[in-house]
Amino acid sequence: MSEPEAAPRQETAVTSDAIESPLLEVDGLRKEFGGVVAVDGATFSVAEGSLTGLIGPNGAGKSTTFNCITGIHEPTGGRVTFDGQDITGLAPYTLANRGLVRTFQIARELSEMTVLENVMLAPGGQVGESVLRSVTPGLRSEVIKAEAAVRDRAWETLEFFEIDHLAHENAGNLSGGQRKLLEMARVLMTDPEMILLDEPLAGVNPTLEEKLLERIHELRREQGLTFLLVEHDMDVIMNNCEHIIVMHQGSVLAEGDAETITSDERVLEAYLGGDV
Amino acid sequence: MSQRATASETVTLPDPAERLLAIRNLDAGYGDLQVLSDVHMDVADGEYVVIVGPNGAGKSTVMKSVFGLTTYMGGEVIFDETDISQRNPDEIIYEGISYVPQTGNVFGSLSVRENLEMGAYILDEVPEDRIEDVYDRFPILRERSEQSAGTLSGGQQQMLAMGRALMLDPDLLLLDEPSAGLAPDLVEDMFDRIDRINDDGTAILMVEQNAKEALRRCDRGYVLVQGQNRYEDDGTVLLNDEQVRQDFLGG
Amino acid sequence: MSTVDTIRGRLDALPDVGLVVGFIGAIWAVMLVLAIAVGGANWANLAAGFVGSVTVLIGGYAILALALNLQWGYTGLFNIGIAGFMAVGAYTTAILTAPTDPAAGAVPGLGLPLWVGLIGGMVMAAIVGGLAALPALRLKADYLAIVTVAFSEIIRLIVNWDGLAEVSLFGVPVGTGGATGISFKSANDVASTLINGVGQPLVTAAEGVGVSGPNLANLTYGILLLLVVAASYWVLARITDSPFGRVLKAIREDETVTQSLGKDTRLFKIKTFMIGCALMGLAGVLFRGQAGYISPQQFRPTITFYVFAALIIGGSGSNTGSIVGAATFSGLLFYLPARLGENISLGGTRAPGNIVDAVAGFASLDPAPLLAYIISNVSTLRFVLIGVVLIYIIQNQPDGLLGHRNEPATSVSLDRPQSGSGGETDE
Amino acid sequence: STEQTGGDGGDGGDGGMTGTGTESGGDSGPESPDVLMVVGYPQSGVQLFKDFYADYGDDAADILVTDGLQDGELPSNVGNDMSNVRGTAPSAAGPGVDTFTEQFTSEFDYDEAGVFTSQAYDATAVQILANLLAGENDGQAVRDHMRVVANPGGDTYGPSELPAAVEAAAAGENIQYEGASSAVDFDENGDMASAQYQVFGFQDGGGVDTLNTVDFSAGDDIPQPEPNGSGSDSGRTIRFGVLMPETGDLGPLGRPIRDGAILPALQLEGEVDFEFDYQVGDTQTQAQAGIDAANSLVSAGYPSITGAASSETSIQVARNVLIDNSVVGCSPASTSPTITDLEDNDYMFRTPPSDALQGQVLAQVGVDELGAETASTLYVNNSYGQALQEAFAGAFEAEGGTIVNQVGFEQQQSSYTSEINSAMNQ
Amino acid sequence: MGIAEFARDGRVVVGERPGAAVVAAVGGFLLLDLVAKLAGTTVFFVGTKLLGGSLTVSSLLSMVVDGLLVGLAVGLAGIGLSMTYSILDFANFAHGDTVTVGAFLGWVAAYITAGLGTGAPIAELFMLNSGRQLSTVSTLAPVLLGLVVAGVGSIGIVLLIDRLTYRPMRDTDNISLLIASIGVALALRYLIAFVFGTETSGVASGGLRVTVFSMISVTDNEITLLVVSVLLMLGVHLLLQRTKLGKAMRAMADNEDLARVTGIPTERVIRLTWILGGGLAGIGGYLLVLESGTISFNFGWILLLLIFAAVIVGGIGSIYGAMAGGILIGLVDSLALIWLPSGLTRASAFLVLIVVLLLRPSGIFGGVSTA
Ligand SMILES: Nc1ncnc2c1ncn2[C@@H]1O[C@H](COP(=O)(O)OP(=O)(O)OP(=O)(O)O)[C@@H](O)[C@H]1O
Ligand SMILES: Nc1ncnc2c1ncn2[C@@H]1O[C@H](COP(=O)(O)OP(=O)(O)OP(=O)(O)O)[C@@H](O)[C@H]1O
Ligand SMILES: CC(C)C[C@H](N)C(=O)O
Ligand SMILES: [Mg+2]
Ligand SMILES: [Mg+2]
Repeated sequence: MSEPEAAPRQETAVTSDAIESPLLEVDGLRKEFGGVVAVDGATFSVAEGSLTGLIGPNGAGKSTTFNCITGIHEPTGGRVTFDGQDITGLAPYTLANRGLVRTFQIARELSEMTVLENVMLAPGGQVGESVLRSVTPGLRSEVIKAEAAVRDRAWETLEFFEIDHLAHENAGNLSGGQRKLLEMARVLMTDPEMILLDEPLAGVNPTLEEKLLERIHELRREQGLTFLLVEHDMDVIMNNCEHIIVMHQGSVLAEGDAETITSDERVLEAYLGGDV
Repeated sequence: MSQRATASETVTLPDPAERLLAIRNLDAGYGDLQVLSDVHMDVADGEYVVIVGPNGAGKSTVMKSVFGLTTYMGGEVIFDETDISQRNPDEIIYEGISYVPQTGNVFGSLSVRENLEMGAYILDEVPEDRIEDVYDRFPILRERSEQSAGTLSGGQQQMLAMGRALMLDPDLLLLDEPSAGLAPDLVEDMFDRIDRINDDGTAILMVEQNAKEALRRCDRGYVLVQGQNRYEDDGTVLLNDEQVRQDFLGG
Repeated sequence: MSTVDTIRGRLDALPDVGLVVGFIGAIWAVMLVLAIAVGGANWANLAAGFVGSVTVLIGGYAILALALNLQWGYTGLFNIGIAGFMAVGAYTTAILTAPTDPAAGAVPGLGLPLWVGLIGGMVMAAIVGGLAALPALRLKADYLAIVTVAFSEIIRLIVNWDGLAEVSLFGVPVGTGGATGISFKSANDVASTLINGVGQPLVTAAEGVGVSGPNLANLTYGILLLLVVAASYWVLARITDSPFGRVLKAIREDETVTQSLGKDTRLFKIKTFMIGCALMGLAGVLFRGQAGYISPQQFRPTITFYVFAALIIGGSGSNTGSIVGAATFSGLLFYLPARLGENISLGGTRAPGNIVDAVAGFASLDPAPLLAYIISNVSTLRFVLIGVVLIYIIQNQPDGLLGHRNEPATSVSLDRPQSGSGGETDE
Repeated sequence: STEQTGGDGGDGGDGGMTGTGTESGGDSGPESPDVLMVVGYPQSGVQLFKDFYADYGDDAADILVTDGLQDGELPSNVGNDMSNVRGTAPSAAGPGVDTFTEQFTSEFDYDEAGVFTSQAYDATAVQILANLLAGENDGQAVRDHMRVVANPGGDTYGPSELPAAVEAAAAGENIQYEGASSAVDFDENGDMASAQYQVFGFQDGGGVDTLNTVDFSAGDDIPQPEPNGSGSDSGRTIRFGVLMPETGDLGPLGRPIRDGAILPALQLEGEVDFEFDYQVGDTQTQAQAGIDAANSLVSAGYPSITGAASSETSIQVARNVLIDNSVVGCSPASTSPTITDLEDNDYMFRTPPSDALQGQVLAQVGVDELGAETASTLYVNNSYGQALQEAFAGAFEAEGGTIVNQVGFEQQQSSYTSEINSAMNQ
Repeated sequence: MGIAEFARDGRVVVGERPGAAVVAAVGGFLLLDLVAKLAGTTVFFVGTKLLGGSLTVSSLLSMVVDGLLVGLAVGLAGIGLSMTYSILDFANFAHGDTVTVGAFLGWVAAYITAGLGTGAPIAELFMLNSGRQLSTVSTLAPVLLGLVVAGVGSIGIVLLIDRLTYRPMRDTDNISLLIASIGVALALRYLIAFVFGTETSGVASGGLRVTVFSMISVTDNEITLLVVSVLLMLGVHLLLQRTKLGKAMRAMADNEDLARVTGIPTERVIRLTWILGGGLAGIGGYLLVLESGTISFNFGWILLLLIFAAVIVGGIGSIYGAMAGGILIGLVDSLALIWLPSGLTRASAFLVLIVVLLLRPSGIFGGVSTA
C-alpha cells in the first residue's frame, strides 16, 4: 500500500529498446473463452515511468489482456508480475491497493454520487472505512481529520483536471469527455504507481484529447507514474509513446519505439494497413 | 434559411425538391432535460452529410431524434415529405431509414447471424442473399456467425452493427461514430465502405470524431455545439476553415 | 478546522430530527382526534391505547426500515429476507431468555437475563446474515432478492418444524416450540417494571384521567422503542456519513469500479449485511416479540414487503426518510384504517356476509349494505390501499415522500477549502 | 411399537416409514392402520380430506375426527359424503339448550346451532351477570364474581330467564346460572365440572347427525365464593369483548360461535335497564393476530372477553395479554388440557370440557364401534392437536390398540398428500 | 494479503466444479438411500442408521405422479414469469396473484354455468361455496368454459395492469418495476380477498379414478391437467418456433432501444408477452385448483416462490427451462418426503433454488436457446 503523501519517485530514464527496470511483466499470458483463444501466450513488459502503447487489430486481445492483468478475468495460463511480485489472478481491489489501477474503455462514473464524492471515494485505506472508527465517539475525530485532508486533496485534483466547477454535480450529468476526465481524476486519487488506460481517447473531441495527453505527460514528469495505453489513433501512439507493443491474434507481434514499429513488415501487414 | 453563422458565404444547400431529410427548428431532449434547441439539418437524396462537434454537443441526440428515441419538444423532422417527428421507431424503419447507434448497437445474447436476421425483421422472409452480402463485406462475421454478439471484440461488434443496418437496403443510413474503436486499417476500410454504400445511392448522415477524415470524404458537414447549429458548409470548406480547425479539429 | 466541521455536522442533523419528531407528533395528534371522536367518556384511555400501539408500530418499522436502508438504500443489496433475519434474532433471544422451568406446555429455554438475550439475538442475526451474504453476494440484485426470500422461508420452516420444537442441547432442554411458538422474558416487562417502579406517580396521574395501567405500559414501551430508533439512527447516520458510507454508495452504483479503486467490496457488503441483519434481529424481538411470545406465523415474507413499502414511501437512501416512511406506513396506512373500520358503524345495518349480498342491496338503491360491507372489510382493503400507494409513489415520486435527498456520505463539509489554509498544513 | 414422529414422513433419523425390523421389504409394503384419527380445523380439513379421498378413496380406512372438524359443510366442500367418518365433540346438554337453539336460529340465519355456540352464549351470559354483580367494568371484580353467578348457590336462572337473572345480579344477589351447554359450574381451575360428549356423523344433505352421547359427571367439589360486589344501578353500561376466529382456518366454526357470544347482549338489549357495549376482535386463527386483537380490546377497556376459540390462541392470549392486564377471558371452545394448568391468576375460564376426556371417548368409539386394532393420528400442529392426539393415543393403547404413526401437519397448506401418506404408512 | 487469498480461494471453491461435485455426492447418497429403501434394507454404521428403511414402489410412483402434476402446472405458470422476467427485465412479484385471479375468474365462470338451472342461489355460486364439486367427466362443458375464461380473464387483467402500472414506467430500472409489482401483488390479492373472502373453498374433486399399471391411480381432473398443460406447452413451442416472435422477444430482452430501431414493434411484443404469460398463468392456476380441489385468495402468492424456483432453475428467459424447472421443482417438493420430514419438504425445494442460483446462475437449462 502506498503512503498518502508518497515522495515523488525519481525520474527514470527510459530508453526505447532496453527495459531496465520493468514495473509490469506479462509472461505467457493465456485466456480462453470456451473454444476462442482470446490471448495466446502474450509476453511483454512495461518499464517504470514509461508511457507504453498497446496496439493491435480489433479482436487482438488487448482488452482481454487488460482484464486479465487487472483481475477482472482469471487468466487460463501465464504469469503477471508487478513491482517484482506475482499478481496473477489477484482481485482488482488488491491490485489497486498495490498501486495498479485501470480506467474503463467506456467511462464508468458513479452517476448518483457527486463528482467530489466520486473522487473522494478513491484514496485507499481511509481510516473512516472502518465502521468502528466512524461510529465510536472518541475515534471519530480521527476520521473527521482524515476526511478533511481527503477533501482538500480531492479539490486540488479536480482543479488539476479543470472540472472543479462541477464538484457538486451528480456525475451522471457530465458529458462524455468530462466523464473521461473524472475517471482519470478518480484513478489518480488512489495514489497509483501504474495506470492502465483502455482507449481513453476514443470518442473524445480532438481538443480535449490534447489536453488529456498533456495531463498524462505532466503526471509522468511530476509523479513518475507509469502508463500502459490502448489506443487505435496512431498519431497519438506514435507521437507520445516511447515504447509500443503490437498484439496480433492474442500474442505479441512486435515491440519497440515508433520507428521500429512503423518499419516492421509484419505490423504493417497485420495492422497499419499499408500507409500511416 | 436561418443559419446562425456560416463558415463561408457559399452555402450549397440541396434543392428543396431533392431533400430527403429535413430537420426544422428541432427541440428535443431526455425527459425534462432539453438538449437540442432549434436545430436545422438537411440531407438530399444520395447525399453524404457529416456532423461533428465536441463531446456532449448533442450529435447523437440528433440521430436519436430522427429515429424517435428522444423526448420531442418541438419542430419538425420531415423525411420523404412526411413528418416523422412524433412517430415510433418501429414505424420509422418502414420509411427507409436505418440507424447504427453509437453504443449498444448489437443484440449481445443473440448470435451474429440472428443479429443480421433481426436487421431484416420487418421483411416477411429472411433475405439469405443479403446476409451473404454482409458476410462478403465483413468475412469475420461469417466465421463467427454462431458466436453470440456480446463476446465479439469492440471492432467486430461495430462491423456487425453496420451489417445489420444494411440488411434493409435503406434510403438513408444514420451512422453514429462508425469508426470509433476500429483499428486504423479498418478505419480506412470502414470509410471506404461507407463511400461505396453512398455511391450505391444510399444517403448518409454520420457523426464522427474522426472529423478530418470524415469531412474530407463527405459532401457537406455540420458543426454542432451545445445543442445548436454552429457552422455548416461543404466538408472541405469546413476542413480548411481556420476557426473550425482551431476549435474543433485540434489544430 | 475539524471542530468547526464537527459542529456543522451536528447542526446539519437538527432539521431532520425536527422533521421526524414533528411527523410522529402529527400522527399522534391524528390518533388523539380519533380517540376523542369515538371514545366518549373513555377517550383518554382510548387515546393512550391508540397512541401506544401506533408508537410501537412506528418504532418497530422504523428500526427495520433503517436497517434495510443501510443494505438497500445505501449499498443496493436487495434483501427481501428481512422476516428470516428477524426470526433468527427473535428466536435466539427467546431461547436464551425463556425460563428453564416454563409453564405447562411451553418449551424451556436457558433462563438468561434479557440483555444477554438481546445481545445474543443481534449477534446471531449478524452471523446468520453474514453467512447468508457470503455466497449470495455474488448475485445480481433480483437474484439476491429471490435467494434471500427463499432463505427466510427456509428459516421459518425450520423453526416451524416440530423436530426442533423441543430438543436437548448438551443435555439442556431447549427448543423453538415449533408451530406453537415460544414464550420468553419480554422486553415489555422492562416497561412494566419501569412504570411500576419509578413511574408510579405517573401511573396514578394517568389513572386519574382514566388511562389504564396496561395502556400506559404499552405507551411506555412504544417510547422506549423510539429511543432504540433514535440510537439506531445515530449509529447509522455516523456509519453512512463517513468514508464507509461512501464506499457503500459506490457499490450501489457500480461494484466493478469500486473494486478497481481498491475497495474490497465483498468485505463491505458482508459488514453491511451483518450490521443490517443485527438490527433486523433486534427488531424481531423488540417488535414482534413485544408480548414475550413469538411464533413462526409472525415471520412470513409479507412483513418484509411491508418494510419495503415503508422505506420506499419515505425515500430510500435517506435515514430520515426511513423513519418518516415507517411512520407513514404503519401509522396512516396500516393502523389508522383498521381503527377507523372498527369504530365507524352504520346505524343498524349489519354487514352482509358476502359481496353479492352487499351489491344486491346497492342494486335496489340501498347503498347501506355495501358500505357496511366495505367498513367491515377495511382491514382487508387497507392492503389494497398500501399496494396502490406503493405503485403511485414508485411511479410519481420514486425518491419517496422526502424527495431526492442527496446526502453526501462524509463526515465533513464538502465546500472548497479556503485557498491558503489548504489540507497539506492540516497534517 | 409407537413412534412419535410428528410430521415425520420419511426416516428423518427415526421416522415412521422406516418401520422396525421389517428387513424383508418388497412391494407388499407396510399395512395401513384400521383407523385414521384426524384432529384439525375446517379450512385445512377441506384440503386434507380432498387429498385423502383423491389418493385413498372411500374405503381405505375408517376416520375419526374431533370437534374442530364438526362443520356440516365439510362433506359438500370435500366432494364426498364422508360416510366413513365418525366424530366426537362436546355437546350442548344444558337445561337451556332448547331455548338457546330457538333464539340462535331465529336471530341469525343458521339452520342449526353449531358446535360451541351454546358454550359461547353461556360464556358471555356469565360474564354479563358477574359484571352486574360486581358493579364495575373491572377485570378483577368480574373475575371474582364469575363463580358466584355460575356455581350452585342462590336462585337458578337459565337462558330463557336471562333478563330476570340480570335484575337479580344487579340487585347483588347470589344466583346460579344454568346454561345452554351445561350447568356451567367452574372448578378451581376455571374448567367445567361436568361434561357431555356427542358422537356424530356427517349427514347427507349437509349438517351433522348426533349418533349417541357420553357423559362424564362432576367429581370434584364446586367452589362457591360469597358475593362481595355492590350490584349495579340501572342504566350502567356493561362492557365485554369477543375474540373469535372470524377468518382463517377456524373461520367456518368461528363465525357462528361469535354470534353465539353476542346473542345474550342482543337478547337483553331493550329488555333490561342496562346498556351493552361489546366489540369483536378477529384472531384469524393465529395466536399472534389473536394477541394483537386482544390487546386492542384491552386498550379499549373491556374488562372481560369471550374467547378465544383455538386453544393455541387462548393460551397465548391468556399468557401475554389477559393475565398481565387483569382481564378475564372465558373461552367457549378451547379444549386443550393445557388450559387447566395455566398459571393464570384465575383470569382464564372456559365453558367446554378438557380434551383429557375427549381422547378417551374417541378411543372408545374407535375400539368399540369401529373395531379398530391399529390407528394413526394426523393432527394440527398446535396445543389443541398435539394434546388431543396424545390423549387419544394413550387411551387407544390402554384399550389394547396399536398406534402406527403420529403425524403433525401445519394449517392451511396447499397439499397434505405427504402427511397423509406418512400417516397411512405408505 | 489474507483477504486477497481468501477471495481467490473463494473464487475457486465456489467455482463450478467443486460445487457440482458436492451436489453430485449428495445426490448419489440420496439415490443409494432410495434404492436401499425400496429394497427394504437398512444399513447401520457404528450403531447409527446410515441409510435405508422401507418404501414401496407404488408409493414412490404416487409421489412421482403428484410431483409431476403440480410441476406441470407450476411450469405452465412459470412460462409467463420467465417471459416477463427476460423481456421486461424485472421479477414480477405479482405473478402469483395473477395465477390466483385467473383461477378465481375461471372457477366462478365454471360454477355459474354448472349451477345454471339447478336453482342454486347466484350468491353461493359466485362465492364458490355452493358445495358442488366439479369434475371433468361429470361437468365437462363448465370445466372447459372455466378454462377458457381463466385464460381470457387473466389476460384482460394483466393487460389492464400493464396499462396502468408498468407502461408509464417503461424507462425505469428493473428494481422500480419489481417494487411496483409488489404493490400490484398486494392490491390484487386483497381485492380478491375483499370480493371472495379469505376462506378456502372446495370446488373440484375427481369424478373418475383410473388405475394405470395397477399401481398409479389418477383422477379425471388430474388427466385433464396433464393433457391441457402438455398441449399448451406444445402450442407455445410452436408459436415461438414458427413465428419471429420468439427471436423478437429475445432481442427485446437484450436491448430494447436497438430492438425498436430495428423495427420490432416493442409495445406489441410486450403486449403479446403479457397475453401469453398472463393467459398461461391464469390457466395454470385454474388447473392447479382442478387438481388440488380447493381455492383460496392467497394460493398463488404462496405458490410464487415455487414458480420462481422453477423459472430460475430452468434458466430465466428459457421457455423450455421453465417447463422443465417446474417439473423438477414439483418432483423435489414431492419426493423430498422420502428423505425429509414433511414439515421440511418445501424447504428442500427452496434449497434447490438457492443451490442452483449459486452454482449456475444462468439456470440448469440457461444458455440453451429458446425457440
Ligand atoms: N467473453 C468472451 N467469450 C468469448 N469470446 C470472447 C469473450 N471476450 C472476448 N472474446 C473474443 O476474444 C477476442 C479478443 O477480444 P478483445 O476484446 O480482447 O479484443 P481487443 O483487442 O480489445 O479488440 P478491440 O480493439 O476491438 O476492442 C475476440 O475475438 C473476442 O471475440
Ligand atoms: N439518455 C440520456 N438521458 C439524459 N441525458 C442524456 C442522455 N443521453 C445523452 N444525454 C445528455 O445529452 C447531452 C448530449 O448528449 P449526446 O450523446 O447527444 O452528445 P454527443 O454530441 O453525441 O457526444 P459524444 O461525442 O460524447 O458522443 C449530454 O449532456 C448528455 O449528458
Ligand atoms: C373451535 C374449536 C374447534 C377449537 C378447538 N377445540 C381448540 O381447542 O383449539
Ligand atoms: Mg477492446
Ligand atoms: Mg455521441
